[in-house]
Amino acid sequence: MAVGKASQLGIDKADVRRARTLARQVGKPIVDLAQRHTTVSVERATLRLAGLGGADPDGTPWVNRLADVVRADVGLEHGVTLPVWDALVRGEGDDLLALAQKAAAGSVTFRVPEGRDATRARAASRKAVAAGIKRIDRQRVARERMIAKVGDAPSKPWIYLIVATGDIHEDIPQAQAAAREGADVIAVIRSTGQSLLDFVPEGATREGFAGTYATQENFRLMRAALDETSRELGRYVRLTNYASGLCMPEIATLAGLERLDMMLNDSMYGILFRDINPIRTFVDQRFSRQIHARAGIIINTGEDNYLTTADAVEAAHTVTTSQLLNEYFAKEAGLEDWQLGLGHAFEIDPEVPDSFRLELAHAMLARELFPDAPLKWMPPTRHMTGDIFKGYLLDGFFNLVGAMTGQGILLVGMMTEAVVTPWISDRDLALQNVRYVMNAAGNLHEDFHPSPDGFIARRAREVLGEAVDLLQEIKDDTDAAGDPPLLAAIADGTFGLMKRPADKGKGLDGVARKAGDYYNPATEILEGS
Amino acid sequence: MAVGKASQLGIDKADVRRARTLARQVGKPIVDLAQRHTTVSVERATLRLAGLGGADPDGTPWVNRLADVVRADVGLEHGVTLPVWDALVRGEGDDLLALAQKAAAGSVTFRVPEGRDATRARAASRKAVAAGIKRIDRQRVARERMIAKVGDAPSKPWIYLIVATGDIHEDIPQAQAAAREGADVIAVIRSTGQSLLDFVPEGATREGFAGTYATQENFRLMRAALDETSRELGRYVRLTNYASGLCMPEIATLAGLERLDMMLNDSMYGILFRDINPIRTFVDQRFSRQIHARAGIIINTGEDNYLTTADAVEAAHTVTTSQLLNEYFAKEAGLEDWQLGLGHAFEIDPEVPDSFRLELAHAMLARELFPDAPLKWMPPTRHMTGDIFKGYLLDGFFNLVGAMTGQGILLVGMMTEAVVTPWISDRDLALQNVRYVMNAAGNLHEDFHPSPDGFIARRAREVLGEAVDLLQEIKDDTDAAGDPPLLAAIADGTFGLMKRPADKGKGLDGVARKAGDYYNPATEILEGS
Amino acid sequence: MTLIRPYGDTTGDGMVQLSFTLPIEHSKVAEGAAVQLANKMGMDPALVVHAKPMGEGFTFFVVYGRVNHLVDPSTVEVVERDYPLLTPKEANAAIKRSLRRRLTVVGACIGTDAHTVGIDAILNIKGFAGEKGLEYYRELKVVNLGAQVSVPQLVEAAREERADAVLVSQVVTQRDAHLLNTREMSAAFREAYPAATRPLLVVGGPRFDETMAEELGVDRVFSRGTTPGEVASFIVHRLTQEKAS
Amino acid sequence: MTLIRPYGDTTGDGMVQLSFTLPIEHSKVAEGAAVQLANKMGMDPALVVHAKPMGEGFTFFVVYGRVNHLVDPSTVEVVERDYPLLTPKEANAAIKRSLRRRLTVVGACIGTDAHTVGIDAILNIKGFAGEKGLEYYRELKVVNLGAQVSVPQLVEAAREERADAVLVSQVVTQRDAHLLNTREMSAAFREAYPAATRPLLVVGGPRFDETMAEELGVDRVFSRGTTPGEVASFIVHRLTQEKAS
Ligand code: B12
Ligand code: B12
Ligand SMILES: Cc1ncc(COP(=O)(O)O)c(C=O)c1O
Ligand SMILES: Cc1ncc(COP(=O)(O)O)c(C=O)c1O
Repeated sequence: MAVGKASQLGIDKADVRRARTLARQVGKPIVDLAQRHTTVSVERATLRLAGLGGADPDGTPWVNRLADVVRADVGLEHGVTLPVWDALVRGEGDDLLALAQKAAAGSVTFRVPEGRDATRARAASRKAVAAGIKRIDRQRVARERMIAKVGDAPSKPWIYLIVATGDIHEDIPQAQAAAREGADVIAVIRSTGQSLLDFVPEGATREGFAGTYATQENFRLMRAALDETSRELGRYVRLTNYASGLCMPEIATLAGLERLDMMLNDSMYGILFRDINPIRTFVDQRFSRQIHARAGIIINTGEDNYLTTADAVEAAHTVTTSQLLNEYFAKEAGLEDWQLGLGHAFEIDPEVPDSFRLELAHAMLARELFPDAPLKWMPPTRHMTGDIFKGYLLDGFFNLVGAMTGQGILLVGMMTEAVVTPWISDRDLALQNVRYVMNAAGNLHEDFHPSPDGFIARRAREVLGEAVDLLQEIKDDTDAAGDPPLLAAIADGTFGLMKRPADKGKGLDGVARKAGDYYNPATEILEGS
Repeated sequence: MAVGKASQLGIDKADVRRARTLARQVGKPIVDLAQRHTTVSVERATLRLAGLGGADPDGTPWVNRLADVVRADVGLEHGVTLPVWDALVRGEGDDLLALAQKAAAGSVTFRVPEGRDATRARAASRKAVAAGIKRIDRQRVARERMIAKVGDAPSKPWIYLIVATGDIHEDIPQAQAAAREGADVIAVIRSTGQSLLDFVPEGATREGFAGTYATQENFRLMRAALDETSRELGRYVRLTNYASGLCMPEIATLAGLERLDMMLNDSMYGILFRDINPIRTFVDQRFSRQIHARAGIIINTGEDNYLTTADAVEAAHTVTTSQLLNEYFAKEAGLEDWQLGLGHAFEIDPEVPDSFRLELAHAMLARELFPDAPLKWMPPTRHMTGDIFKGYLLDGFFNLVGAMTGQGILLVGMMTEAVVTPWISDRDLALQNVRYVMNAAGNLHEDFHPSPDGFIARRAREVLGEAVDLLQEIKDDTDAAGDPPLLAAIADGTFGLMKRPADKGKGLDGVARKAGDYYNPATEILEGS
Repeated sequence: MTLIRPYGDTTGDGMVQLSFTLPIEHSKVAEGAAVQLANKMGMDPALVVHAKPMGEGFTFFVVYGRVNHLVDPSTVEVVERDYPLLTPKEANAAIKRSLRRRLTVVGACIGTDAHTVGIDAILNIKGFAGEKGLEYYRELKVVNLGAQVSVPQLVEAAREERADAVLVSQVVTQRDAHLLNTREMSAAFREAYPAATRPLLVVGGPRFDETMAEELGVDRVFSRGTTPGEVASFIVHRLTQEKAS
Repeated sequence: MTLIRPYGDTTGDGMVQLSFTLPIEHSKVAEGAAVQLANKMGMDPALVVHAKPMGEGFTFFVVYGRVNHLVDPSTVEVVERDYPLLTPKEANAAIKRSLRRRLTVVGACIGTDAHTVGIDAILNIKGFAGEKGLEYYRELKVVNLGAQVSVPQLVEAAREERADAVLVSQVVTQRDAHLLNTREMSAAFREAYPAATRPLLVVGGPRFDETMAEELGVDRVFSRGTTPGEVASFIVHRLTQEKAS
């Protein structure tokens, strides 16, 4: 399955090259667009890197308070860095926190510094932000050291389990229990609604709905608990959360600072599933991925979500298309192959004849297209019902596809998928399912060689063909709905059947076109310039 | 998979020929032994063929009453036919029933007729028995007609489900429900203990333990109910019971008369698992198989049982050995390939690494060795626990092996295997499991080609090699424990770890070495002489 | 109707299967505690057929046994359909006949819930289970506000559109989110409208109890497996009857 | 010890899973009947998450919900091991010391039960769960009568062998076969022996309730997962203590 190996599916290398070329052609104009804009969250992330944390007594983070005042005074287009460090240099506050408090009290006015003032502000800000990035670097080293010391997950795929109680203090023992039972990766699911909050809540939280708030303190508590468990178990247990929604860049930053190991981070999920403005998303995306690249965090993309609304057979090629785009955007932002947990899912209606073979075809295609990416393999959700026995079986066959196609990250399916967020016993039963399949049939791929003109190989080539056609169509989509063409395609409902015009959606007012003097030390450092 | 096709497992044809030659060499002396003996049950079966049914007021069947008196008067070695029809010809009774009643009352004395008396008795008995065999022939035709008319099971494997309430009147609706939900074959499990009864109970019964008594009336009631359901569903639903235990020949006869379609019938099960005398078993076996051959009944052999006491990996070759012997004995008795539901099972400890691939290897070996036999594929039982979820998953993987290796008869596993005899919902859930696997992955065998020097093929060849060695060893087993060699081997504990000497075991006193004038019209007709 | 009992494999055997976790380390006492719970639930005998230690201080149990409760189906209260099922044609005709204008329906997922598939199944032309959604009905004007709509936004939209009926979906139920949101919503409508002009309030989602309408302050609750035709028929029936009465 | 409740994903949530079949055609009333049963079992709210028509006139249900019962582990009665666990060496030594002869054990599956694997696991050298069976004990004479032994045969064999202990296995439990057979067996021994000389009666099998010894008229009941060492230790303890006292 390594690069260069002959295709098991009879796929023509030229087709793969063509697909990647098209993805680049579609993606590049979006990157240019992202480079021309900034967002409130990118700016706040920069302040966080410089060390500004905490919240006012109402719970509004100081980064929001400060950025809002700066924006009110001078607009967003210059970035907040120059005005903020200009004020600091001017002695308006001893440090960022003091300045933020003063700003919130209305007792500072910001300006956009010019000439030597600007140079000074730039230098001061770069130093402050560099310190934050250094903390991220140190966390990356700490992760590597800890893995070297306590050991890594013993085998692939990594077993990925979610906790979702809404209460960080219930989440922690459940996560530790899951790790002891065999989880290699723990994901703390987020409360509903957090993605649309334009701030990151503060502190340890106990009242999420169907998930727990992503906060710096929750990150810290859970990572500390898992460090303890990692040492106990002699293997490093990874922690995952969501760099997604309106605060994607900030959450990515907090993840880097608190040594999270993987983050859900998709180039279009927010647009399609949260109706977040496309430009806002692409700008936030790029910044957050640059952080992830630096932090050594593995991203998990969200193609699986398409198949919860679109049909998994009909829309199989949209998954492939999105994977190619996610790959392009990720690499452009500096991520390496091993960091690309590209998503796909086992979501075909089990009533469809040959559904299992279709799943195999799709999973093998992803494996061949991205031989060095870990791939994130998502369990059935849509066709899970209250019949927990049938669900348990379906999860077993999902696990089997995972084993047969060398998926890197296996999201463990729960028999109660259609009922409740997972109970402690659901996770235990689900792990037992995975363990049985891996132990009993983990090596089945050695015996499994679909013939190049058989059902499976034909299906895989068909999906790739459709993906190439779709990319071509997107590239050629130059109608009024949007520019660059990908924006037009998104506006047309190409992905997940959602129509998302570029001038609509949440968070649009947090986007600004950069002015000529825009400055952001984080971007500068992350882009290595 | 047809004969002559190249082996997927790299098996040498010469090895297969050698295995069959050894099976014949081991089996032939046993057939000779069987031909030299008769048993009480063979004789009673003959009386049943001649039309004697019913029981005395204590529930003892008239065939038992009559045969016992005959035996007391003249011994068993001449068979009951000559004394009985001699008495009838002498006018001791108007018909068999009257004679039996008189005999029971002690008012007839039997003798062994000679000369013309013997000739007359022979002729009369042959006529009476031929009528019974004709009824069996008519039932076979009736089955064929009904299948032609209402249709057959739509696809292979046939889905085989058990009912086991102990009460024929609960069994019937459950069997009909199971058929409606998709069962192609219904097996009515027998009450514990029936195998050791030296008579066949009479009438409709409601009080079995963990199964329902096999009686002629129960057979009739269930077959009638399934005929009705077959017509309703537009496919012939087959009925199975057990021709096993001390009354094997009689039950086979009743099965033929009442149009049962398949019968559990193993050449050594009674010896090993019920401690029935080996000679008794081999004699009863041969007669019952001659009946099954005539009746167009498919037999199901019991190799799966070995694996409930012996380890399924270590003892895999004993299954193959037994299959080869069962095949030899079956063909000698006149059964054709399509009637050989040779047994094997998914009983490897799920904790064993690569257990699924080992199961595949074993199942493929059976498939290649017996390409034209339907094969009976038994679900996991031994490693099923009270964890019904794990059990449901294991059953799913069992079904997958069934699908991938073209098994003809699939015994559906129940998640409650370790708990209770199946509930109505267990069957429904189990069928749903089968249906999912068949629909989703039924064609997976097209993509599955273990390499000839891979794990699976090597394992299959290893098992065959061990089976050949074992047959050779049995053939050479000429110690004092028994003669022919197979009896010595059985006495040594070769199968299922049970030691069963030829001069021990239940039912030995019902065996007699045939005298020179032994006569049995049934054997004569069935052997076509 | 007669009294019934659960059925394992014999009429009247009363057999059921139960599983749960207890926050207690596995031991004989833990198994006894599992039996105690089953006994309290009316299972007797109760057989612990599986006990699995999980994590630290938890044990998972599977229990089989006989329950002694009788079930009386004749006392079951269900929300039976008390309106005729109409085809789209009939529904359109009824609206035309009775209202002489199109009927306006506003739909949304409220709160932080973003599961739109359910409400879309009811509203979108595509529909559900082979039935076309409400958009397909010529005489219905459908305004689907989508996901994560706040209650004030919803009230606002209902006013603007002069909604005759408001359809709300709630799928997330952890910590009773669906009940809280529904109550908040119905209270807001009661506040914002005089009783006579308040739009019909309909709520739906897979985990609702259909008998709870009154308690939640809405006119109807729909649960698992609802089809668009049922919803259209209900709305038409209620709104055209009202007019008629 | 404190009171506990079932645990789904939060301390005290009381969540359990239940499944059963009702002999009733699927309908809303049937689902209501399922809820009624769950309510009677103490589940409230009880959510029918799955209802599947089966055959004719049957429906299978899966129900999730919260039970309001509290479990008090401190009141659980279990048969705790009230004898020391001995190694084979210690057991042999104790017998030698106290009886000065080998101790004879007769084992069997009685009635029509033919499941010998359980009793063999206790008796055969091979043993179970890594422990050697009773045959391995030098000071134990083991007579294993095998399957389907009738009660009179067993009593007869016990007499002939002058058995100190009789070990009986029962695996089939449909219609309480195991209880009936055990009672018949213990009655027969009581009949055949004066109380003082009656051998120790031990019964075992996966579905026995260990607290039922007295009710069944035996000296001890062993259930699921018993190991040979436990059985040997119990026998040695009882028989050598008796001698000592
Ligand atoms: C698809 C899906 C998603 C998609 C949703 C896409 C979309 N645009 O809707 C995505 C991937 C985005 C998603 C995300 C999440 N999901 Co989700 N998701 C599901 C899933 C797999 C299927 C739901 C579905 O589409 N059902 C099909 C529709 C047709 O059925 P329905 O909703 O029941 O609707 C029918 C009836 O209920 C009724 N009806 C419904 N609404 C209305 C309204 C009216 C007015 C009427 C009359 C009738 C009606 O009619 C419909 C047709 O019959 C379920 C699991 C499952 N298999 O059920 C989980 C599930 C609902 N999700 C869940 C969760 C927790 C989430 C997240 C919150 C997880 C997280 N923390 O990140 C996120 C965030 C979402 C959010 N903010 O709300 C949980 C909810 C647990 C609970 N009971 O509280 C579930 C049960 C999974 C689980 N076990 O954890 N999810
Ligand atoms: C193996 C097996 C068989 C083998 C038995 C081979 C043999 N020589 O024993 C064969 C294939 C012959 C068989 C046949 C049948 N079986 Co069976 N069989 C099983 C199976 C798969 C495993 C049982 C086993 O070996 N367990 C392993 C041993 C080690 O565990 P154990 O018995 O619990 O013993 C332990 C403890 O209980 C205890 N213990 C047990 N006995 C004793 C005694 C003493 C003194 C002590 C101290 C301790 C002790 O110590 C042991 C070690 O820890 C079970 C299903 C399952 N997975 O449990 C069904 C099962 C037991 N069989 C069952 C049935 C119904 C039958 C049949 C009656 C079916 C039929 N009508 O044809 C037949 C007939 C048998 C008969 N007449 O009794 C049912 C019983 C249902 C019920 N609860 O009533 C079961 C549960 C399957 C099912 N769900 O239908 N079976
Ligand atoms: C990429 C991505 N982001 C975020 C989420 C979670 O949703 P929300 O944005 O509501 O937190 C998902 C869904 O699992 C996802 O795949
Ligand atoms: C060949 C055969 N006969 C009989 C039986 C049933 O056992 P019993 O003899 O106790 O009826 C089995 C077990 O399933 C079997 O495989």
